[in-house]
Amino acid sequence: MTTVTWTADEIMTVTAARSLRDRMACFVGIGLPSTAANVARRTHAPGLWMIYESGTLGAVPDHLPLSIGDGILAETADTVVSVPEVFNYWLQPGRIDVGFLGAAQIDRYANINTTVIGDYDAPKVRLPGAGGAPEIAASCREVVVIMRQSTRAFVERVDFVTSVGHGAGPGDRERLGLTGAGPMRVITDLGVMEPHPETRELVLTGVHPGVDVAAVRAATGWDLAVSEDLALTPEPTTEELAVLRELTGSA
Amino acid sequence: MTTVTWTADEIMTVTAARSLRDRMACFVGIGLPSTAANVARRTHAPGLWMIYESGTLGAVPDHLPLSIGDGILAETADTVVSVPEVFNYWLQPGRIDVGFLGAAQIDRYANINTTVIGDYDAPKVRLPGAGGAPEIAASCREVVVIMRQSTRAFVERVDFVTSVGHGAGPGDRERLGLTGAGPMRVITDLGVMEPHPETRELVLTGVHPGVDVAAVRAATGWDLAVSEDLALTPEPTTEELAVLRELTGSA
Amino acid sequence: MIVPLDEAVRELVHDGDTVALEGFTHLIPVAAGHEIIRQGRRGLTLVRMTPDIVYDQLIGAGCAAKLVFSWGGNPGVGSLHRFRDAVTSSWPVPLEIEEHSHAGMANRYVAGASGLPFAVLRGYSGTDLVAHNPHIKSITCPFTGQELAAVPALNPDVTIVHAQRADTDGNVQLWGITGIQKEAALAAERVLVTVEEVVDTLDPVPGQVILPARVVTAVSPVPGGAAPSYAHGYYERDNDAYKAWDAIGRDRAAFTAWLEELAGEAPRTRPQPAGRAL
Amino acid sequence: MIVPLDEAVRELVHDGDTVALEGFTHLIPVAAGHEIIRQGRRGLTLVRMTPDIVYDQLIGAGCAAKLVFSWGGNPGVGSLHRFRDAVTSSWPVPLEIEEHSHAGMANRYVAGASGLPFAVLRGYSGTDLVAHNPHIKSITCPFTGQELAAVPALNPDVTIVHAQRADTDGNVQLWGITGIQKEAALAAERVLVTVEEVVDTLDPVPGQVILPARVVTAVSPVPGGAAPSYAHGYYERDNDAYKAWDAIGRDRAAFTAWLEELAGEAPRTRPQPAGRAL
Repeated sequence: MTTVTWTADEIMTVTAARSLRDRMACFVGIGLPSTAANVARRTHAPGLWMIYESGTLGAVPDHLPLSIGDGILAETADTVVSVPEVFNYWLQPGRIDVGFLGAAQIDRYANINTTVIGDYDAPKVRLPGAGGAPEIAASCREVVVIMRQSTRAFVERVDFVTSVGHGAGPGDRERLGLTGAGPMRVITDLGVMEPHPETRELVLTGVHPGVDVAAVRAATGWDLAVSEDLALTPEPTTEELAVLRELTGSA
Repeated sequence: MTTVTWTADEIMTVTAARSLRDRMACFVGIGLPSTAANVARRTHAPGLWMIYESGTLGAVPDHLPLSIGDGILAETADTVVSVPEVFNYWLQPGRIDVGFLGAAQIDRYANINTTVIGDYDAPKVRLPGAGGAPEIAASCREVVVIMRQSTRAFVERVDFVTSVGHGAGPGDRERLGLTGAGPMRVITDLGVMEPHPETRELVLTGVHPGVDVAAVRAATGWDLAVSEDLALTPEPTTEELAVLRELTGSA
Repeated sequence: MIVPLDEAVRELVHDGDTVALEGFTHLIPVAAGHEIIRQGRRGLTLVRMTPDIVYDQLIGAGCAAKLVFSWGGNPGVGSLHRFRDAVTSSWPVPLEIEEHSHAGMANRYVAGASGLPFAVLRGYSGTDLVAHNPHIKSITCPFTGQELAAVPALNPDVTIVHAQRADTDGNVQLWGITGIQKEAALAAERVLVTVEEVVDTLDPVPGQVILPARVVTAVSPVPGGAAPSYAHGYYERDNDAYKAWDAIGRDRAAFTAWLEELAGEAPRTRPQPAGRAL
Repeated sequence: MIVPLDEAVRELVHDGDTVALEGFTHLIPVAAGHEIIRQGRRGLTLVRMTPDIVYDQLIGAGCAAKLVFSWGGNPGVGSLHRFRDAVTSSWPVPLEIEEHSHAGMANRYVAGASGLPFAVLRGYSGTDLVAHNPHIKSITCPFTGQELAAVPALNPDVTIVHAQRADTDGNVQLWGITGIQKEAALAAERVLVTVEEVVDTLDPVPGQVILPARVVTAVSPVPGGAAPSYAHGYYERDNDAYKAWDAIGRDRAAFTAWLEELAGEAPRTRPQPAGRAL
């Protein structure tokens, strides 16, 4: 029996990949989401239909794209549409099953900040901004968030709501007219959080092997609730790791 | 010296063709407008840029298209765009110099009816309807109307305003937010009418050779004003007739 | 995904549905329209920017309760006599009409494809269409105060289009004049595409529109299925058929005979001889 | 129509103009941006969905008074340090910002291209963008009563894009990822297109976007003009240049040295060596 070793980032990416089911339509952001989606397509979800906001529909890149507008996406896509079309004809009507997002900050209700740390008019850190995220968070049937966990990133209330998660709790998405279900999983290097079905507050529902619940709570800026039914993330398989490392060039 | 003979329809078409200047962008309807535009392109306006509502931009058909969606248009166009694009990106912003329209009825203020003769809910004659005309009449920089003249067609007030000409007189187009100048020439088998600069009422400004002013007024359902400066339409040239007859197959 | 036309129509088109058959002069899904007649659908709300002879046939056959359109005629020939007869004499059944301009219809499909409840355009202003169509309203720009027209989204229960090719997965490719087909398909609940041929791989073609398989409900191979209209790269428009329709459509008895002949034809064998091959 | 880049920028880009340089990762008009820096334009309102290193350079050079955008970063690398420095420390000049989402920006261009004063979308709802941007309002659907977002049309004084080819008449052809270029060009008062090459005839290419000559003000041949981004079919993205920018942009002195070097370069000779040919 061989011992498989893996990093925290690797189990995060693999766990995110496993959130995708075969033949789903997935709106993919660059970075961790793109890596996870490409791992999924090469393992259990060969029919995953990836959409990048640059307008490539159904791309099957043979390497990890370097940006959301990489040439390999256009070359391998079922079709390439304009940016207005990808947002208006594909995202907005709710045709996309899952949106994959990253974040600089996320809060108790899975609201997402990618705009500023600190005050908007005198920011401590100026972040890139919204990009496609507000409408991905609004209109995809569900959203998966991938990000590393720390008290800096997991805060009671985000400094700026770039993309709405579950607002201030139950009924907020409906009140705001957001058609998708919002963030249904937040996957980090420590574990997995999901919104409580009633309170919509993020609850720790899974930890990765070797991670202590106390460590996850310590890396969270609010009093993180823990599911009674806490799962232990299955370890990455040899195949998943091989695929991931080939993609990222860390084999 | 040869005697050139021509029909009333031929001088109507040739006169309409002469309304187009070289390099104009022209929104072309099928039938008489298309024939006139194609005559112009083969005579004095080789750089005429013809747009058909099917989405072909800059088509240079080698024969008269049979419909606004004829294959020859797509094959020879600078580019083919979708129907929403031709209306939204090309017509609506006022990029088109001249719109060529036909009509079943036209009135004193050059309002156009292509919908019904008689009452809308119990029509005497049901016509094809609006098509692209209301927005062509609204948004082209100017409009040229081509139709045969008779008291049935030239009426005091159209039974149905499908496309607005000059409304009920001065200021109406501005009040309605119509960005183009509206119908600036109405060309018939008898002569040419243009809106009076102040009253906006159609005035007879030209007659074709051999046509009596009284005959034009008799073929008009209102008391048609006649310009003090009445022009006599120059006869079709041999070249114009040759081109027209080759196009229509009546050579 | 790849199913015979009669089966596709049986499953996807129901009595009372809102059905759009689109194709702007080019690629008109005529064979699918004939199959709807053959299967005797009733009470349809038929939608089409440019209803021409196949809509005249559907209306004459009594399939439609309502027509939503912007220009109805036999292009290059004249009027649609079955349409006129239905509007003015309720034969064979009354036909309610809702009419728009092309710009209005195109934007209604765009809104439908975009998941928006309405579209905004510079249109209709000053026309009598507004008074006769409750689906044309005005809206004020919240930035400039300008008044513009608003039309509601069009979301057919079924959109039917004809295309040159599909692959075996159901990805559809059409080119030449592509009209409003993409928006009409994306706006619909269900999408049926008849195609000239099913191929293994869709070689890219300049000017192509691709409808990805996931927005296509069924593909039916129907070579010649757009005749007497044309299929760019496959066959030309049969102008004689358009002219010949005038005499048939003009006369109730001649039309009824045409209808009986259509009913007697096998649904999937008929389309093949149609079209003048290139 | 076909003019050298320095002449085109001199004639078309004026101090205080609203200028959009578009290209979504692909075909970024970098050489044109450098020429604007070289000519010392000031007080520009720079517009771009995804400001990246060429915008960092324009901002660091002091060309911009305002930035209208939806995502600003060095893609795959990190932050734009000149942008951050301008926003947080007003160096070298203060920079006003107006930020949107991609969907909002895309629809602003669509409205601009369509001659409409505003666009409607499902967007921004519940976000803090609304409170910080007076150009996001709500609008009520006149048919359903639904609340939606409205954004004003974007109509730049000048839009600059880079394309693969133009013909001698000034018709422009681009393909691969075509992004927002068509709408950005159609929305503008003036349009400058830099191209890899000018050819006699534009052979059709699948997926092409054509900008007809009549919406193009000037075409400037600038081979390699999109580097370090890429030109589909011509050269690849120079990822090392993106990474190398991080160190330069991070440091005011290093940036100032870069700027001096740029100023010393001849405007039309520089672009050629850029880009890694395919």
